Amino acid sequence: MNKKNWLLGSMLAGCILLIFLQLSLQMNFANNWQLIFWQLRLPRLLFVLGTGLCLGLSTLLLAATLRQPYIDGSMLGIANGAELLVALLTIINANVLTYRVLVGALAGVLCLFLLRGSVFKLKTRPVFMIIGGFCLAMFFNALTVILTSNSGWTGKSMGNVTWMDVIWLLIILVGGSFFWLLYGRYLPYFALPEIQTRQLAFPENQVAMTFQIIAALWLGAATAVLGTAFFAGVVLNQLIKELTKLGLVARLPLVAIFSILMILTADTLGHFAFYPTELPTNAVLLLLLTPAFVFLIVRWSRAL
Amino acid sequence: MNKKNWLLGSMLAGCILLIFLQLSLQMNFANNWQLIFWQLRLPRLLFVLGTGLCLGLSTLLLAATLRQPYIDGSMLGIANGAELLVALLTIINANVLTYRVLVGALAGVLCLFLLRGSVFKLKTRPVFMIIGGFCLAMFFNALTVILTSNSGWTGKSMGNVTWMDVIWLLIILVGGSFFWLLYGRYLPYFALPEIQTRQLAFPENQVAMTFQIIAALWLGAATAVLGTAFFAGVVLNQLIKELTKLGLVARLPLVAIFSILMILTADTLGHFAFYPTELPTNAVLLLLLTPAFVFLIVRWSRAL
Amino acid sequence: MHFEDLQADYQSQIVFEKISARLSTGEITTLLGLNGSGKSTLMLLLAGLKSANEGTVEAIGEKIFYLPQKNQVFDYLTVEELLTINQTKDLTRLNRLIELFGLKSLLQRDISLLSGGQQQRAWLVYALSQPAEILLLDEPLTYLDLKYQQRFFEALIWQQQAGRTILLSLHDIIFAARCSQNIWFLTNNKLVSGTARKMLTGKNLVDYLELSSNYAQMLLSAIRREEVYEKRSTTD
Amino acid sequence: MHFEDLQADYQSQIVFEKISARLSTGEITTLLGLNGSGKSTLMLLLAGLKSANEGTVEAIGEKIFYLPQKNQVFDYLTVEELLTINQTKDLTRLNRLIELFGLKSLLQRDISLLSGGQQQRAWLVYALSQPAEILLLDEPLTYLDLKYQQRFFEALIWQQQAGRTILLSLHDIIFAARCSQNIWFLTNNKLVSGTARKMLTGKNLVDYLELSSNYAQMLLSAIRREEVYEKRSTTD
Amino acid sequence: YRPSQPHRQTTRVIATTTAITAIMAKLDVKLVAVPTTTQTLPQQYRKLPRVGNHVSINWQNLLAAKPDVVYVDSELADEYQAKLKEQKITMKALDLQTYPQMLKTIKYLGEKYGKQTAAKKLIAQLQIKTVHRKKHPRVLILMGMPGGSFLAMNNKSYLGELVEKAGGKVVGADPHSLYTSPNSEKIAQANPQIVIRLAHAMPTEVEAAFKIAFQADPYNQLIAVKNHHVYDVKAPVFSPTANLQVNKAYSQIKEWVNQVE
Ligand SMILES: Nc1ncnc2c1ncn2[C@@H]1O[C@H](COP(=O)(O)OP(=O)(O)OP(=O)(O)O)[C@@H](O)[C@H]1O
Ligand SMILES: Nc1ncnc2c1ncn2[C@@H]1O[C@H](COP(=O)(O)OP(=O)(O)OP(=O)(O)O)[C@@H](O)[C@H]1O
Ligand SMILES: [Mg+2]
Ligand SMILES: [Mg+2]
Repeated sequence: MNKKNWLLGSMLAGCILLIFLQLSLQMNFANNWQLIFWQLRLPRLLFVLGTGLCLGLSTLLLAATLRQPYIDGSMLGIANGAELLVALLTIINANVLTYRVLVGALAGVLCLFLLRGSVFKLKTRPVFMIIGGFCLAMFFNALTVILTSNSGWTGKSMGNVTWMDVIWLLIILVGGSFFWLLYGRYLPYFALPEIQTRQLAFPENQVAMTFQIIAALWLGAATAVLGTAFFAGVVLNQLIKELTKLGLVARLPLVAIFSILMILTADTLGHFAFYPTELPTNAVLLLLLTPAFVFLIVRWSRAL
Repeated sequence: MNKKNWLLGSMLAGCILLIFLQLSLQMNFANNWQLIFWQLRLPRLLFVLGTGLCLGLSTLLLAATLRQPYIDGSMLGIANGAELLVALLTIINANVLTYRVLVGALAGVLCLFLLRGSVFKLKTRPVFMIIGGFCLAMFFNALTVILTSNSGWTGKSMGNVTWMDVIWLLIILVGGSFFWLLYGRYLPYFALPEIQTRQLAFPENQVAMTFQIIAALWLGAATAVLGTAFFAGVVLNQLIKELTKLGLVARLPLVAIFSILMILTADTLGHFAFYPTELPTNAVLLLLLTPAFVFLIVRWSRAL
Repeated sequence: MHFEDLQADYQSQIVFEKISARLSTGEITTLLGLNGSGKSTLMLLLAGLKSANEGTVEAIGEKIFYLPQKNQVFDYLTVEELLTINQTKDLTRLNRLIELFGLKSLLQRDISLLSGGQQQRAWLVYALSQPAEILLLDEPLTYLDLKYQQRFFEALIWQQQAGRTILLSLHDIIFAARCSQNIWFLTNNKLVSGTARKMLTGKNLVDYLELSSNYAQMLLSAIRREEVYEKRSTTD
Repeated sequence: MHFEDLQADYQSQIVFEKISARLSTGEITTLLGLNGSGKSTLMLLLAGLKSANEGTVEAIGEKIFYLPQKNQVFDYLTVEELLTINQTKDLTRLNRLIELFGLKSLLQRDISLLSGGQQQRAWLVYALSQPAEILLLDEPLTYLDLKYQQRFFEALIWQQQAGRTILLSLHDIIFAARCSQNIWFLTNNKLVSGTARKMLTGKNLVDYLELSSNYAQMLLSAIRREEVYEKRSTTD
Repeated sequence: YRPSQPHRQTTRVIATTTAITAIMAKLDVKLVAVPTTTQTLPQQYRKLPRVGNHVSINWQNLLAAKPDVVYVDSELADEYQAKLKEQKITMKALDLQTYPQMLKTIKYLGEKYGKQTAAKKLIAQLQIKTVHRKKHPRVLILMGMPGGSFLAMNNKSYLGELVEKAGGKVVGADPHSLYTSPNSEKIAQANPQIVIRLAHAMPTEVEAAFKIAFQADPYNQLIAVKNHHVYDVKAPVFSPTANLQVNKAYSQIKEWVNQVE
């Protein structure tokens, strides 16, 4: 797979370049730069890397286990649910903010169980899953808008990342990975229809649930800081899927690195494009995915 | 089809009840009620009825011609595009406000051609259509939010419908219907895959475009006043589809009347639930569809 | 209808090159070939549903209809709704086809909830009722039970006599021998054609379908017996 | 494995009722029946993929694998990726199957971009390499060319000799006669079973498959000739 | 002349909104950084580092200024809390939603930085006298957004308060929430005698949109329109939340109410 390695390589190179930019741009080395490096740049960078991983892979897991390629956690209401719970708890007790990543992750899992108890039961009717999930998302979104009396765009910025956020994200990433390792070998099974997998000697229900919990944890954790980025997960995954036409496991590293690359780019732009004004990273990410997408469309429609 | 007639009948009855409520609730016959009836209630009611028709049927047409059951104009960016253009032109020249329904309709068509020139070209890859459309929608939405410095929910109300709005909506509805009559008999063809329809003696491309233009006109016109109601079109259509399991043409009247019923309900609630406070009809519609949806899910998951 | 020097590819992977033939008007022709030899691709080209890299297809003034190997629908669609799409004026033919393929009791059923063979019967009636002079049917026997294979055979003969030109792709040589006047063998660099009698030889079966010569002989003798048998049963 | 008084329905539309039979261990059984008689439904029930309204299925300690009539995948999936799913330790068998079904050159290809027959070959290898004692194969010959129908026959015999129990649903009576020890005829209120020799009679074909008696006779004589022919070719 | 200072201010203070900055200027509190804004800031702060605005903080500049306390808008306080806490910086939300809240805030800041005198003086300057009337002219207050939509403000909003103090009665709005979608029926029935139309942003465009909307029913039927008592207002004198220009705004409103009575 030459093309795959080439893609991986160039995306990695892009990431490294962006990491360098993130750490060095607009850095004034005269004036207590250590503080800024250790307290602002480094935690932010680490969180952005983690967020990329979370966003890309949570979508991969959800889409695979649900056998719905065009679904991600934002469309199922998991992201909005996490946002809502963080907002709600903060109003009750402002100290919650310190643990927002943990709260977001748990809220994500809560939403997941809500979904599993309702729409996921209609596996045979995927349309309901999509519609039901989106309704839930819009519902949570409306509540958040009412609760915070703002548009949901403002104020979410990666600039607010604390070391506490980074540590919790790391814990949740490592925890999730552990369970992934446990069941990872079953992931490719989900390319088959259920009538096939039900006959294979593996506990499909349990495996699917585990993967979905990992996905919800990761997405919720990332969302608590990033805010909801509608459809970003699907776009990231499907671009890689259609560009490489690789199977589930084969495209896993590509999805991960591409998500990291895009969020790094979004955050770097959000941070420095109108310096000193910050733009919300999730908004920039969406704006960024549009042209990326248009570019690819043009390329592809020529190739057809 | 006993069930179908029963459904139709009960929904019609619901509509009539709601029309009566809309016109009579909170009506103070002591105080210039003629003005309120003729200048406020009646145009509003007529516009709501037209909006229901537009929302339900535009989705039916788009979904059919694109062979994508889970797509509606809001997901393709047509609704947000109409909203954006109305907002933009109003800022440039406030007179546009008088003709917002016309402007919305034209903006819808503009968006459609934008889509047809880009994402629709990738017919063979439906995922791109969904993703591309949604990216566009989010893009337009972000621009509108920035432009109007609000969240998009506030301020949109069916309460400020003018007779001018009603007349334009009527013109657009009648104009669209004319073209529909011209090509209506081809609508069921779209239940077949393209490899089949390309062999039938009918100008598929032209028919599909005409239907899509009708859909864009209608959706844009309705959106100019209602605002975007994400996913409402899909929910309305899919609920009827899955509830009745009827084909395209057979469920057409059901979709129309159900959409009218739901928007009437939403507007009646928005208007009178917290009278004199108005709730935005599009927000109420979404909140309304969630429980309606949950109710149906519960019913269905028991039946499985 | 005829074509010359056709070449087709997928993502510049060539399927076949420089193949030429003429489809005899008013006759039944069967296209035989190994899996992946390009039968479906050739039919797509002939129906104008895929464009050829090179070569030309000429079918002046003749309407062509192609029924794919696998069929699906995009909405709830009853058998009746399917059959009213692009309905011809020839209601007699349609009704006789419905009768022949036993669709009467299935008309109100949703296509995607039928059994494999029931679905295929609906698609066959749909295809045969199309107002096209040339029919290209890709593996029409798929999922059909023997009873309806026989009915399909009857429909073919009837349609041929009504003046239609039919190209079938099949893997059932006995059926091919029974129904078709002409046989085409397709491989990735050759298309050889001729009358059924001339083409169905042991050598051809071995060369083009890669059968063992034993198996080829057995099939041929079955064909011969069937011919004898049919003659006898018609003279009875 | 055996079942008793089975009844199945879809939306309370009964498919069959009160049918019972025993699947002979280590033998090949062919399930014959008209389109819509419930062959696929019966297989779903036996594999535990659909629950019966009434009746019981007993298969103590035996793993069952069902290969549906129509198969699809939910992602890009190469043939190789498909075959590594649930891979058994029995790599020898897998490799021999890959060889037998000519999949070597297709291993890196995406399944959904293969021709109908190529796809079916991949699914057959997938099914045959499953670690199950009992295989239920629903119309396995679909889309296969004659060469690979022959290969499939070889694989069946090999697998039977390796001790597996196999239930096929087919519409090809000659193939059924060639490969199976037992025949089941399914209609919506009856399942009759017996050895192939006993079951393949003109009367049964007419009664259960609704063939004309002429056609039934012709098929039976073809089967008889083939038997004679095979004996001769083995004694050759 | 500079007011006498009892002791030197030692805490390093940052303001993140223009309204807070304006108050700080009047109190002569020393700031170490100010918000990034297009509006003109008080003379003495113009050379200070900019730390973004209340919606988007520039953390680098903020940390570099080494603040002890950061004043933010009460609406958007939460987002910054965790980060400031981790840096051991005090964050304080200042409420300027309404007129009395603003006075409280000024008093609080005066005490906090030993500028009681200045605070008292400022508060005295900002005093407005309630007008008592027998008849309360009905006033409708609308806030227009670019793009043509607008909201009705109630009597608890900053402008609503001023109107009621001036002896007017705010009509056509929901008493329970500061801004709501206008209910045209309610407005038609209330039939306001005065309409005040505030531009939230882009005043020229919003004014033009208001004009068009007021040509349609029910607005063109209102007494206020027939008698030409419709007024377009904008920043810096008028704004959705309280600011130091309250006197100007109030006397203007009083004048309008007087006309009707
Ligand atoms: N969409 C596609 N993309 C890439 N390759 C394809 C595609 N469709 C078919 N092919 C390849 O083209 C060749 C011819 O395929 P085609 O479907 O025409 O064969 P066929 O003769 O109809 O086979 P079968 O008897 O199995 O139906 C095969 O090698 C197949 O793998
Ligand atoms: N999902 C379904 N919903 C409703 N009815 C169904 C469904 N699947 C099958 N049926 C009906 O049940 C009956 C048996 O179907 P089944 O698929 O088992 O038949 P079969 O014997 O396998 O036929 P074939 O030879 O055509 O494959 C048929 O009448 C069919 O129409
Ligand atoms: Mg083929
Ligand atoms: Mg079957």
